[in-house]
Amino acid sequence: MRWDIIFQAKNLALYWEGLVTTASLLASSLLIGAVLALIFALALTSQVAVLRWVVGAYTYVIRGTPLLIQVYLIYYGIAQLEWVQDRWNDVWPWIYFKEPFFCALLAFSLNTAGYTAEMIAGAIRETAHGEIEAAQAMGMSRWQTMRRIVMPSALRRTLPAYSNEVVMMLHSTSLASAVPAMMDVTAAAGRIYSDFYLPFEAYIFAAAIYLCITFTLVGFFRLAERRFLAHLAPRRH
Amino acid sequence: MSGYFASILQGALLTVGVSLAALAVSILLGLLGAAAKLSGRPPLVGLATVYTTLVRGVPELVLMLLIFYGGTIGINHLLTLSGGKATVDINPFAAGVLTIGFIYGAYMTETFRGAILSIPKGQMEAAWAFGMGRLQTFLRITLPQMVRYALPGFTNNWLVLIKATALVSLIGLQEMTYLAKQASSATREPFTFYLFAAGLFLVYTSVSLWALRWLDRRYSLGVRRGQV
Amino acid sequence: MNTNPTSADAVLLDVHDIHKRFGNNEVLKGVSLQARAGDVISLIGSSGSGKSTLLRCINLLEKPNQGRIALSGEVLELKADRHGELQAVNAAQLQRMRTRLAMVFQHFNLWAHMTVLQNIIEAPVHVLGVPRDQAVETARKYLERVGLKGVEDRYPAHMSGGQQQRVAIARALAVEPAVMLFDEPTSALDPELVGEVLRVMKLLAEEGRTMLVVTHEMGFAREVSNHVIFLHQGRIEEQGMPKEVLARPRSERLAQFLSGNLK
Amino acid sequence: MNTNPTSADAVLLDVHDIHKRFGNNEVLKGVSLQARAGDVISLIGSSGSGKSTLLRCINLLEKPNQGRIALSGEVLELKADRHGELQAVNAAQLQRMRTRLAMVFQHFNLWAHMTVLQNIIEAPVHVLGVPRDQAVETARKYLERVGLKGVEDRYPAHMSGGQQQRVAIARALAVEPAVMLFDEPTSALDPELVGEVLRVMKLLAEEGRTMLVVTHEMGFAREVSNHVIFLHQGRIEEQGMPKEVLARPRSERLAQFLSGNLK
Amino acid sequence: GKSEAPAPAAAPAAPAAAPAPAPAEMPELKVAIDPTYEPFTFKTADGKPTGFDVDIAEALCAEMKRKCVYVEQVWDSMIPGLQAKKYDVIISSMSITDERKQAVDFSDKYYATPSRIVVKEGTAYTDPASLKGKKIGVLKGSTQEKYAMGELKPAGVNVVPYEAQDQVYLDIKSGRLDGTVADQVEVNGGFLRKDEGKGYGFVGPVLDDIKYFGYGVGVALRKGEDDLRNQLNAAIAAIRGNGVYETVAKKYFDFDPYGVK
Ligand SMILES: Nc1ncnc2c1ncn2[C@@H]1O[C@H](COP(=O)(O)OP(=O)(O)OP(=O)(O)O)[C@@H](O)[C@H]1O
Ligand SMILES: Nc1ncnc2c1ncn2[C@@H]1O[C@H](COP(=O)(O)OP(=O)(O)OP(=O)(O)O)[C@@H](O)[C@H]1O
Ligand SMILES: [Mg+2]
Ligand SMILES: [Mg+2]
Repeated sequence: MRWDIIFQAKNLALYWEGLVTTASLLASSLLIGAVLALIFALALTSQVAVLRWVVGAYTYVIRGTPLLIQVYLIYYGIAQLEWVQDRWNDVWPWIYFKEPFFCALLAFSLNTAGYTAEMIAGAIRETAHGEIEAAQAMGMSRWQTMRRIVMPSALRRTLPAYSNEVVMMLHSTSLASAVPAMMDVTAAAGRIYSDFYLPFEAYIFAAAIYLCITFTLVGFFRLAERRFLAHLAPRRH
Repeated sequence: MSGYFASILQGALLTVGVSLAALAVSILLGLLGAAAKLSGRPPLVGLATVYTTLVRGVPELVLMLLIFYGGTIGINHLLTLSGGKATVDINPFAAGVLTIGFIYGAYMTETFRGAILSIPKGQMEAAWAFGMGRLQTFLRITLPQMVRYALPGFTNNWLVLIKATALVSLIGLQEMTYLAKQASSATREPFTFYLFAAGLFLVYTSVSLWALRWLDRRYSLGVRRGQV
Repeated sequence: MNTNPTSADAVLLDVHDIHKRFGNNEVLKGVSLQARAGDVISLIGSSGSGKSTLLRCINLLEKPNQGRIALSGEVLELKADRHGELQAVNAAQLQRMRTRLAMVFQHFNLWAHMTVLQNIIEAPVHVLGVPRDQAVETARKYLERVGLKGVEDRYPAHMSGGQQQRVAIARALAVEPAVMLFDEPTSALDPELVGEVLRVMKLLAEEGRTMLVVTHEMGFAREVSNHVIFLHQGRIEEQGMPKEVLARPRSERLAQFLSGNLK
Repeated sequence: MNTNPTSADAVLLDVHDIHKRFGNNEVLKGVSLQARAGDVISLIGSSGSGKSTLLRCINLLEKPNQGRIALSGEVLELKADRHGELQAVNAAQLQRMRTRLAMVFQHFNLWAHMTVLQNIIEAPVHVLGVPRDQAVETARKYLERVGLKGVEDRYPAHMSGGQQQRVAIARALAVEPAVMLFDEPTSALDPELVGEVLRVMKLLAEEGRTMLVVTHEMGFAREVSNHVIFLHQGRIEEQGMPKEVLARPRSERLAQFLSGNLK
Repeated sequence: GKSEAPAPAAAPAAPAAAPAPAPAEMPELKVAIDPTYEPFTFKTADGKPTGFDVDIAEALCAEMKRKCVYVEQVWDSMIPGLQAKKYDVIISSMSITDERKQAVDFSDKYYATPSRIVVKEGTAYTDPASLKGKKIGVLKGSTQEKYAMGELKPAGVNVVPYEAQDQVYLDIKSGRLDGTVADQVEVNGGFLRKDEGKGYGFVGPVLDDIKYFGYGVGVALRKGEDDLRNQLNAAIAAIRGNGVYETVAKKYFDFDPYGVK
């Protein structure tokens, strides 16, 4: 094992760059994805059939195809269209499609939105019918029932599953290197691997970084569960 | 050209095989993990927590490299030290299935745990009160009721697992993503084969979703859903 | 039919010819009732006779197959959906009417993720727009009335059955509705609390609040309500002043029903 | 204490000095009771006094902090866990004892994914190993006894409250246990059914079945049980023969408790 | 695809070998390849590994009287597989650099194709500074990237690393890039000879500075297996000498890929 090479300043800097890319990509795609997911989940459980079909088709394709291919199509695929090429120098919003970071962010956000939306929609459907009836009997409107009773309850129950999604997204950010100039943690490790042919050292170090991020995230979720799932906690006061 | 498509199709068979076998492993581990986490016994809870955090914390790629190659290198090293000349070969199919199953078992643990928490406690208490053991209660009461709560998260895990089978190319198995890459680089047609593979994935996931919908209907008998 | 001196003559709640089927099982076969302000109507009947269903049809939690519902003279507009079940034409109208019809459920249906206090102030604050402070104050008042104190921050799952039921009652009281629909509001209570809760309800009746109560407490039916309806197999078999109906049942069914009473 | 002629002298269920705390809230402060074969013991007390908790401690659904439980002379082995709550040392022993202690829950707790029939035959078939046909037959018999017919294939969510409660009773009867623990078994029933169910319980008592019943029906306590225990703030405040205790309460609390009774 | 199977490449060497050794007796040489690099290592439509690397491997095996058995391996686990003894050597266009030599051993080089800068035809080029402000795509982790970072970037060229070379071509086509630095063989087959490549061409000199491009491409093997390395070196020298190398090279290139020196 040649750990000395990993700890050369140049290589540490590479990992640092990777960490910044990974973290910023993760945070921003989760944020955008969560907002989209909420909207999509409402559509998936709405009474308007067209909305259900459209969003259902969307989550179907997103969940049915590999993320790598989605990134690939958004970055390289769209760029092959001459219609887009004609516009992306000056016409908003096409200018963004020239940017690698934007394309990666778009792909990741759309992807996590698809998965999360299905999760939330599932929790919404499983809300105890009696609680919904109680809200309706109080004269709450459909939207109010959704916002005040169903959503808070469903989002809480989604927490454990959502922690999975977040951790999976963390790992998925490694696919960002499919678009150029994105140096995430895995890509940094890959670079050191091919420079020095030290696969284990390079990847174990990357794993340690991921582990730290995961610990932080899992800890955060544990706190959130303790706070928001208190009503499901084993009977102790 | 059609030869490439044929080989990708063959890779698809491997993908199906690996993913189904890995699914079985991950469900088993997930159930054990969730049961351990909810058991309230400190050693079991600790063990399961280490399992889910470590496995979910380390990227699949690294785990695959470590478990398969690290394992083989370690064993070979021991063999050399003990004077033998032979080298071992871990069966890549088994290794791939076990590794992916092991990884996704951690995700399943979390999904199942959340689902079990959603079942009203009284359901289990009634079973205990009638003298059912923990295992029996789990199999006859908890499991059937859990299915419906677990399905959304489970579906997500499964769909991600299917695509994660691409990892087994790391240990020398020819699955369809890698074959698509080979084909597109041999013909230098970047989109054709990737899209073909994506289409195959879509077919596979469609069949899965259809089966899962059936499951959902089967396990929602007797459930009253609120209409918002 | 009205014996309460405080009540006006105008009909407050008018329910006409309600039919309800579950599949082939016709649970309600044309039930009508009228309540004037201050009326306390007891609905009695054996298990499965359709009492809960009737109550749930009144605020349209269950969609009736036929019928007419009016509150303070305002008729709830209904139209049949493709299953032949009646639906509100105008969601806003339905909501408005529901805010004036509070309900206590047979299974309580407390919101599991909210504490007791949050459960009670939810509707006043978010539906009626009562200021929060005031809602909290009202909540405490009604909690005390049903004999609960110091439980504001507990979750429903951590309370005894009787405590949950009383929270559900306080929740319904807190919206100060025109008509209250109670589905066995004392089923999980001990005699002392039953007495207490019934006293609260009596007080409400005297304040002029109108109530429709599904109950198995013949004592309540006799002493608090001014009208009793006996439901049998989806039809009103007998109704009238409690003292008469309960003491001298005309129908054989009601006689048999009452004879089961051990007390 | 035993007035039932069919009962033997041996103590069947012996519960000694049960303590139970939820956090700082001491709900049971040392409760002991003994039941001989054929005994029917009524547990009365106000809401929150710990009746359900006591019942749940007896079959260890709730872990007591202190106490001893013996069934037919066999002492359930207990040890304290790290929270100071008692746990069964031997899971097999606990299960064996539980099969002889059937319970009807305050919230019924019917298994939602099973039909009525499946709910009832579950324990006989899968715990006691009764052949399926025979279990089905027994199930039908008890369903009929509680006045339910033709509901075998319904799911609990599609039934009225009283129907659910009766299924829960039939489910407990079907395991033909040594001791039955009832937590308000008639709370959701109308007077007629209450009478019916209580008659079933009376019959069981005459067959020599032992019962521990949490109830708010003073009529039942008076006429069916041979012993009444009044629980107050976690302690037994008063106990004895029902006719005496209920007619001439010695403690002020019990007098007050009984006075709430409107009937 | 190509119609010629790799077998003929091995044929010329066979007669020179010991008289008719039964194939079963020839010890196996397990060779790892990552067949995603046309024309060096790739697979035919019917699934056979082929390419320049593969033909060279066949020739070396014949020379060493071993039987080549191919193990397909993705790049990410190439070195771990070698260390786990899943195969003996890697013959998959691996460049020899000083850094890599610390981890594995290399044979002598068996080819060293030069790299070139590719931009729009007619671009005036005197030195790296004449590309100032242009966006140049390179393969991540490649020798060309090292060169671009070392020489072009300081001169004001915008260097963008890509995961795969064909992605560079896609982005040249879409207009995000102005050009690339790539292996001359690779860029010829993958870009210049195709429609997208019309209007693009080489500028500047052949690039082969050892500082960036290393010592050419060699066979990689585990450290400490000097016997095998010596045999490989001898075999490389032999096929260079007896014309087998030339035959193989002609099949794929119209120049000598062995390079200078
Ligand atoms: N899981 C729990 N966590 C905390 N406190 C609890 C829990 N379960 C019950 N309690 C409290 O313990 C006390 C006794 O509850 P218990 O359910 O035994 O009452 P009960 O006598 O059965 O009342 P009721 O007649 O209303 O059913 C109550 O004050 C209740 O709030
Ligand atoms: N959601 C449902 N689906 C099908 N049948 C139902 C449903 N709800 C109620 N029923 C049936 O309708 C009939 C009337 O039920 P309802 O709940 O109104 O009875 P109830 O008079 O309130 O009885 P209880 O006193 O036991 O609560 C019962 O036979 C019941 O099984
Ligand atoms: Mg009812
Ligand atoms: Mg209770």
